Amino acid sequence: VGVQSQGDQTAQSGGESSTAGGSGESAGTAKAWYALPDTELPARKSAIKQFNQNSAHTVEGADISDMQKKTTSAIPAGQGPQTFEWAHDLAGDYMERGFIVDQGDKLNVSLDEFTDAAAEAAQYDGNVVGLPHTAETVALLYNKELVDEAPQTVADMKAVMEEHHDPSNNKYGLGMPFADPYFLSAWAHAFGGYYFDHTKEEQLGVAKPETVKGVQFAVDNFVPYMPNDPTYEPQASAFAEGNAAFAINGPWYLSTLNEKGVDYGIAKLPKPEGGDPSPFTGITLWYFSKKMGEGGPSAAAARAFAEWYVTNEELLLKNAEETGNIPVLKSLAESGDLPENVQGFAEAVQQGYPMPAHPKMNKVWDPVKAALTKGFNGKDVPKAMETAAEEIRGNWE
Amino acid sequence: MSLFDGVGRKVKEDARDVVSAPLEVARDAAYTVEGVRNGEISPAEPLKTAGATLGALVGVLLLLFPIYWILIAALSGTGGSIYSSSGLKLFPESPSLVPFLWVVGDLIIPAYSISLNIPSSDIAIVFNTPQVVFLDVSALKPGTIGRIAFGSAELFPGFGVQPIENPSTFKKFFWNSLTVAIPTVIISLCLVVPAAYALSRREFIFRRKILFVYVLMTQVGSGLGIALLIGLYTVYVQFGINDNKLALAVYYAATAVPFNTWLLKTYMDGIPVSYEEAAVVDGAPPWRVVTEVIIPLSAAGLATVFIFTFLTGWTEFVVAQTLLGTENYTLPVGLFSLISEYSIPWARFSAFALTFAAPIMLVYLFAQRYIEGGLSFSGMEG
Amino acid sequence: MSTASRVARRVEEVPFLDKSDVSLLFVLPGLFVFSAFMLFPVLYLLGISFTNAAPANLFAGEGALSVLTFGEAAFVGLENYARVLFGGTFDLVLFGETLLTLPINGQFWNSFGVTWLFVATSVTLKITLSLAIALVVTGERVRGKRFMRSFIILPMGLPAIFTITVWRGIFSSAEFGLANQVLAMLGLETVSWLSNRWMAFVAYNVTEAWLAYPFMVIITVSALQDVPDELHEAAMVDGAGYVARFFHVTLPSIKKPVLFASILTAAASFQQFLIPFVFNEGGPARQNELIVVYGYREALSFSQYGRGAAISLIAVVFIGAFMWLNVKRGRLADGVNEA
Amino acid sequence: MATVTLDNLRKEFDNGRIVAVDGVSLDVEDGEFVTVVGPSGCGKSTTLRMLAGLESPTSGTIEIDGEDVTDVHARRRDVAMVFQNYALYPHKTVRQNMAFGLRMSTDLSKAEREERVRETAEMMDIEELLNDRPNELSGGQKQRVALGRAIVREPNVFLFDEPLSNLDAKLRTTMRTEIQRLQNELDITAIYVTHDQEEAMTMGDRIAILNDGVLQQTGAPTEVYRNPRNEFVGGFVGSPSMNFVDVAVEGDGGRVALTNDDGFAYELTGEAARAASGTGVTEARLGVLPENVTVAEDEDGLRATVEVVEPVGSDNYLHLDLGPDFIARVDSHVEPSNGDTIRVTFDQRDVTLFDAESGESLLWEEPTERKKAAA
Amino acid sequence: MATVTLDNLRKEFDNGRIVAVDGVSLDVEDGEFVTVVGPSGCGKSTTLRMLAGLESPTSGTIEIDGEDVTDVHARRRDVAMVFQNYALYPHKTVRQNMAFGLRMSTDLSKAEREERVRETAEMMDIEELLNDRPNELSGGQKQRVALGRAIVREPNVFLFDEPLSNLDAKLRTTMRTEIQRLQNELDITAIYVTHDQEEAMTMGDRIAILNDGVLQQTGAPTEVYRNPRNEFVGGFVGSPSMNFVDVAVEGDGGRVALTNDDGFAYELTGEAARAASGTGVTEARLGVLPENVTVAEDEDGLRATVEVVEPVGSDNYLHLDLGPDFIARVDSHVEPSNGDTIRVTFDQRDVTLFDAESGESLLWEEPTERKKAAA
Ligand SMILES: Nc1ncnc2c1ncn2[C@@H]1O[C@H](COP(=O)(O)OP(=O)(O)OP(=O)(O)O)[C@@H](O)[C@H]1O
Ligand SMILES: Nc1ncnc2c1ncn2[C@@H]1O[C@H](COP(=O)(O)OP(=O)(O)OP(=O)(O)O)[C@@H](O)[C@H]1O
Ligand SMILES: [Mg+2]
Ligand SMILES: [Mg+2]
Repeated sequence: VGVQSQGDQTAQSGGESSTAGGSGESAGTAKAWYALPDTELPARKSAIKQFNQNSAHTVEGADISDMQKKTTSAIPAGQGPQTFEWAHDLAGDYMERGFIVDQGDKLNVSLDEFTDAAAEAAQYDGNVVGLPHTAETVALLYNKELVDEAPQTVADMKAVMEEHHDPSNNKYGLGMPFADPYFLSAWAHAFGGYYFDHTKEEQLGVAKPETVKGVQFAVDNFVPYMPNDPTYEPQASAFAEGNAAFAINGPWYLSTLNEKGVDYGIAKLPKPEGGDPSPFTGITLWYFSKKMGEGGPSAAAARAFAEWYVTNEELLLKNAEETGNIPVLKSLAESGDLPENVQGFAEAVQQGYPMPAHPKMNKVWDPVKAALTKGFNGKDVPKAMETAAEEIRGNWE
Repeated sequence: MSLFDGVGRKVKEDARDVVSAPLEVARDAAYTVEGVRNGEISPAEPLKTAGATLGALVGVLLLLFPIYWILIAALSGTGGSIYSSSGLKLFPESPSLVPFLWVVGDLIIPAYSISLNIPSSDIAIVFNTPQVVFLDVSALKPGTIGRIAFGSAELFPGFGVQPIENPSTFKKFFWNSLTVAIPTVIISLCLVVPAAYALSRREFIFRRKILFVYVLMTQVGSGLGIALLIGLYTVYVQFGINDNKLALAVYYAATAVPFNTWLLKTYMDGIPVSYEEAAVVDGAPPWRVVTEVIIPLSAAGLATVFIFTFLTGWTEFVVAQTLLGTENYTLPVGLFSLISEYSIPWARFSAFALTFAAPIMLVYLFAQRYIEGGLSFSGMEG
Repeated sequence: MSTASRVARRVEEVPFLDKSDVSLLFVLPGLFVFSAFMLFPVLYLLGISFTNAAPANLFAGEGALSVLTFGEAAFVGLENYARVLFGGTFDLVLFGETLLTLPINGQFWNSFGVTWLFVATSVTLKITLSLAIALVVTGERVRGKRFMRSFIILPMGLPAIFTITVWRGIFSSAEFGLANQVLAMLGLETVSWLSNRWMAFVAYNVTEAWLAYPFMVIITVSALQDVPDELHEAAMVDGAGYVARFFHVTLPSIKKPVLFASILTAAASFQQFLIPFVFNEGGPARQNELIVVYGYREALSFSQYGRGAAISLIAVVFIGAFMWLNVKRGRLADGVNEA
Repeated sequence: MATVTLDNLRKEFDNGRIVAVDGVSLDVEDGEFVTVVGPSGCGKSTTLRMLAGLESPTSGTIEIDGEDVTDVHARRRDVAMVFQNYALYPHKTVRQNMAFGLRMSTDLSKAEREERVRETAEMMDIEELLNDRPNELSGGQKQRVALGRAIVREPNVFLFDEPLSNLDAKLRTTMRTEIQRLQNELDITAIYVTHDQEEAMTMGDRIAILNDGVLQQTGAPTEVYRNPRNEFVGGFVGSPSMNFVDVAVEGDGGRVALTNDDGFAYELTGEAARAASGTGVTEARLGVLPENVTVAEDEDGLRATVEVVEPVGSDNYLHLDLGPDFIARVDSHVEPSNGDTIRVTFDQRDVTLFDAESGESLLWEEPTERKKAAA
Repeated sequence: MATVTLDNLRKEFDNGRIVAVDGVSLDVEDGEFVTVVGPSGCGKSTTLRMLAGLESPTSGTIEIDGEDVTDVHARRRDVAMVFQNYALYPHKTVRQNMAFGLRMSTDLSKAEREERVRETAEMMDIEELLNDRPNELSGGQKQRVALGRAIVREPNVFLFDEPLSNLDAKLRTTMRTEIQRLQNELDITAIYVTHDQEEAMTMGDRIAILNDGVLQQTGAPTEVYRNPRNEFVGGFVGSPSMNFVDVAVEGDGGRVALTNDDGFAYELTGEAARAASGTGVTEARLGVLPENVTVAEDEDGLRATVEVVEPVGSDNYLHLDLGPDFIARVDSHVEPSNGDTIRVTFDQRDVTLFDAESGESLLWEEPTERKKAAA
């Protein structure tokens, strides 16, 4: 007795036929991990399908719910994927822990094909640890129904916020996840400050006057116009429901906005007086995980996939349109015919400052976050930043 | 088997009760009204009852408000959020079933071809079963669900629905959860029942010590889950059994052993010894005593253990997330994979969670009297 | 059937099966599996706590045997414990002035203190809440009790992490956070819930109570149903009103099961992880870091498995002692047979 | 002490699907001890509980000492109740159990309460138990404490719901005497529910028989026993109870023949015959008490075969084949063997006739003393 | 059917701290119905459970049908037991309950089992209940099913542990007759434990009285009643039981005066006097059965004050002040008022004398019939 699902038949036969026409290499199977919102999942799945159909190799994609935790536990245990997708800032830490490996000498793609920032982000300590495909950063979003034109300076923006801010009627000036150092980085950097820079003599910049000034500036100019909760969700909700004039947020936010039906515009961040906003940018990489170090067909498969993915203009462009991700492939990034959505973010990227990938950065985030929370709640900013700096130094020991 | 017989009968009775509950209420009301009209029942009585019921209802509603809050988000047609920056709204705006439909996805039994090969001949008989479509979410039309209209009077426009192209993988997670929870239940029952019986009825060396350790570990053990995660993970990985649903089930069953053994033991303490003795005198060998008498009589206790162990497998998140790979995600992990770094799709997230919790409530509605009876503390008096 | 029963009968004839200590065999499988999954990891954790284990060295080495050697982690003796208990300083601050600086690990002892405080407050809240709910849904005059009871246990069917995420939303400090909206409707000031230490603590308690009440209510309800009606009636005839009956009949009768549930739930509170972690990671500024969160953070965020293990074990020792005391005093391990 | 009046009391359960008590009216005089008896489920407990205020009647009124208490809450009625399973508070000592009612319903100071409890405990001979908890007591001791708890409050009315049914036979007899002694001593108004008609017969000044929620008969125990109003009462009261034989009634005013197909034949004459024939009933049931059946020495009387001889100490019960469970209670020296044929007879004054259909007695008249009392 | 022999059976609990049964020896003949009676905790149940194999004796042997079964497991002994609470399996129907024993202990086919169950059910008149579950049955029906379950297996020996104690008085009488009928019909060997001496008296061919784990006396019920071997038996058997009066024994062989300080005086003569004085006991207790106390019409006899007159249907109990609980059972037409002084007397043949210290009867001799039987 045999039972067979009729629908499956075609899929199976289709899958097998593709193995026939491959290159000289033996065909391998690689696991690729990613963590995507489910709006972006279908596109990813079809991309993988496309790859599998056109290549001798097979890639098995998996959407992971908590990437950092999963990779931290799975990779050292030999259970991890060949490649996984994440922002470049993990590179230092993971490299030191031996979670990712250098594949520079085996690549068929030159890093020159990418924007400088992206090429730099793909390397750590001279090792090529992954291939970059998109950049992301935060930009200014404005509600077109409330705001006619994107403000150029913070002072302009403040005037508009003043006009719209009215919490008792559920109206706000701005929605920005204040307590997140990433979102606040533009302002912390605006007057020459920095959180951490391992190239500088004083690596920790958290308590430096320039940084404190930037944070203080944000506290003074933005906090009064924001909902009272500095975390992501409520801040995002205010703008997404049309209740805030501005938002400072990244491309991942666009799907929410589209779903809610807000009419928004994207622009680069406004200038503060005497400074320049400079947000952290993140470059998303297909990392080369420890497993690839073992070589063999599966590593080849992963490499082939990453190479295919990051150089596939059609795919990247489609991605850009659908999700607002900024391509880092030079041919696209510099072509100028990016979709309007992406344009705003692309400009913001120009303002940006790549996140440090040094492992020490790991221990910076949480204390700064605590300090920002304090600042948001009206505590003394310099003192909070000083405390954070102390804690970071303590943790570094 | 008479145990299942009995449970089946009770469930049937309960179902009847549940269905006839409104009738009974109506009857009750009619009787009361009649009584009041005849002056036999003082009008204060029904008022007191109504007041008490209303009060209780308000209390319950307040308590469950967070759930309602989630439900509103889940019924939202615009992605929903539990952060409503537009102020408190008690009803969903532009209500939509899309999130739920998205969760449930297609309910289609695919067509199968069943072939019967007749031995030592080339003839095969092939049956083609028809495809059965209960719900095809990719073919929904607006205004088809929940619309209420009387003639030309449009009372409710219906839930907004659009065709859904990429429904969730709820069914896969559901299946995974089932295949974790059911082995959990089976394994733990296998471990718990004999132990509970022995602890309740037999006298043996270390008996009190074991009982003591079990009560002690009831909570220490379960809470250690997180603290032990590292150790557990290492061990599992070294033996290569992480990402294995059965291994996970064994772990859950192990954590469930102390509490449930103790619980069932307490319940069995309340079963009169004379039933067993009657069976022994009737000539039943010990294993028949257990299968024919003890187990059926412990039905309520078993139901309680069943529910508790099932819930362990059904709702546990942390360990499952650490150990399982994507293919084997259980419902809670699947639920959490909906969240990405920055955004939570509240409508779908909530609809998913509610769909996931609903069966538990239903099961509890029917198993209630077992569970309440099963938590017998007759052994705890004094 | 006949073969099976013949075999079974044969087994019955084995003489030693009649020996009473053989019943231990029934208990052993459960005990073994439980130990394998609980005691072995505990021992493993104990081992790790004496090393400088970190992800980098713990997983080094090949084969199952390296499990037992903790990879390439080095033995560091009691250093982890010393650091956990006495590393750093602790300022005793009263009325804004530092009275005393103790040579102990302030972070750990703060976390330790907050944890016990949380146990005390949350257990009190849970008992009161559950008792109230249980009384309501068993109330004589209340109709539809069964349905109410089955709705009320809903929180038990949702994974805790989901529920907690939702409650984090409820306790948003934003003006439109649900809790704040309720306050506003009542004409009260809004509160910065999670960024204020004690408000966050209140939020933990409320959430913990909401998570735990179904279990407590189930136990309390079944205990309430075991209270003989005659006792109430006797008290009524004796002239006792509702309140007197509650204190003289109801409460003493359900004391034991409720006590039992409370002990269990106290242990659960002690080990609460998700609420502080999801809400604000034990914040603000690690002020409300319950002990398990503390251990977790040391272990995972700072990649100090050894120290994390030491913290976990210290926590386990305390909760174990707490349970031991209660179980002994409440005589929970006693059954009818010993009565 | 007080009088108690139940007027047309009715209680429905399950929205009228079950009628537990149906139009019961009863007057209890001051200091009277009334036993209520009836088969299981006849509504005894329900009646008592309505009296205590634990159930509220569907209709009808309850008066205690002339005051309508139908809508008064249990805890304001000043009645005491002794429960079947004693319902002692398990977590309180005997002293606390006894003092609880005083604490709740009186304003006595602690010392006064102590004093009262001590006095009562002395009376009940449970002084040494005052510091024990109920689970340390034996059945009889529990019973005493339960009684003491009721007595100490000096209530208007005592209610007992099968207080002795959990005790063993020996203890039951002892406690029965004890309750009677107390009742004599304290002269309390008491209503005592039992399903044991022996208890009902020996304890009550008056006995009330319930069946299916309906009051069948009230009266002094011996009177009810000798002169049952209907077949149910006849069959229920006494141990062994009345013997019944189905008979056909034939004859005119002067002489009525009672016969059946099994060869039973008896003749009524005079007053009784007139009464019996006057009703026009043709199918009847003859009732005669076991002790009124005597073994005839001569050839007169009915032939009967002895099925079993059951010795009960001073007497022998002869199970005869005259009808189902037909018993003659004879002196213990009358010892026929099983299977012997004997002749039995009974006096016409001792015969009761019941309508075979309605079960009502055909010969019953209201006893004169009761008539007066009821008026 | 079978004989049962208990030889010097002893059972200790708690490592010898409790001696529940102490050297009990008893022979039960084939087809005999022996009732075992005694106060609570005297070891009745323990004895029965040892017989059933549910407890193993500390020492002594048990034989069934001449075969030593002391170490045989309960399920191989082929005895049936009826439990106090019936122990009907609540999850099985009546049919399944009855068939269970057959399934377990015989190799009968399903059809044969069905047949046996049906036959037995017919005999017990519970055919219509076969598909019901125990909780749908009334007390009497449960009792019948429990009996049926025992009977259907046709075991060698029937054991009953207070099977009627959960029933009400009326039903108890009915079921008592039923068990007797079955015993007569099936001629089974049965051991019947009860604490109700009335049951023990009426049901048993022989009665065995236990106290504190020690067998006090066995014998035919009336004989034990009339001729108790010691004070315990006299006080335990019969309802009401023997009256006791503490007396001083004075006198020589021919004439013995029994007196006490309360003015009691009685004289023994002849054989009894000789026996009494022969033992040299000076402090004794006089025992006389209530029915042997008669009210003297003349001025002879003892003066006694009537405390309470208790009517019990055919008789009246007169509670007299001659001793604690001194009762005379008299005809119901003898109706003195409370407080009357009457004169009572009793025959010297009806008097028993017990040693005040040991409680042993001074006048007892082994009845000749039993002597033979025991040999
Ligand atoms: N709370 C109740 N709900 C429904 N029916 C009830 C309730 N209480 C009593 N009944 C019914 O009312 C009838 C009388 O019950 P009641 O308890 O008064 O009987 P009883 O004479 O005391 O019997 P018993 O001798 O068994 O105690 C019974 O049919 C019983 O089933
Ligand atoms: N399993 C046991 N462990 C310890 N003591 C026991 C046990 N079973 C019985 N006993 C003790 O043995 C004695 C005799 O008990 P048994 O049950 O035989 O009395 P009984 O005559 O049946 O009394 P009852 O009439 O109350 O049923 C009692 O003192 C009892 O406490
Ligand atoms: Mg009753
Ligand atoms: Mg017994």
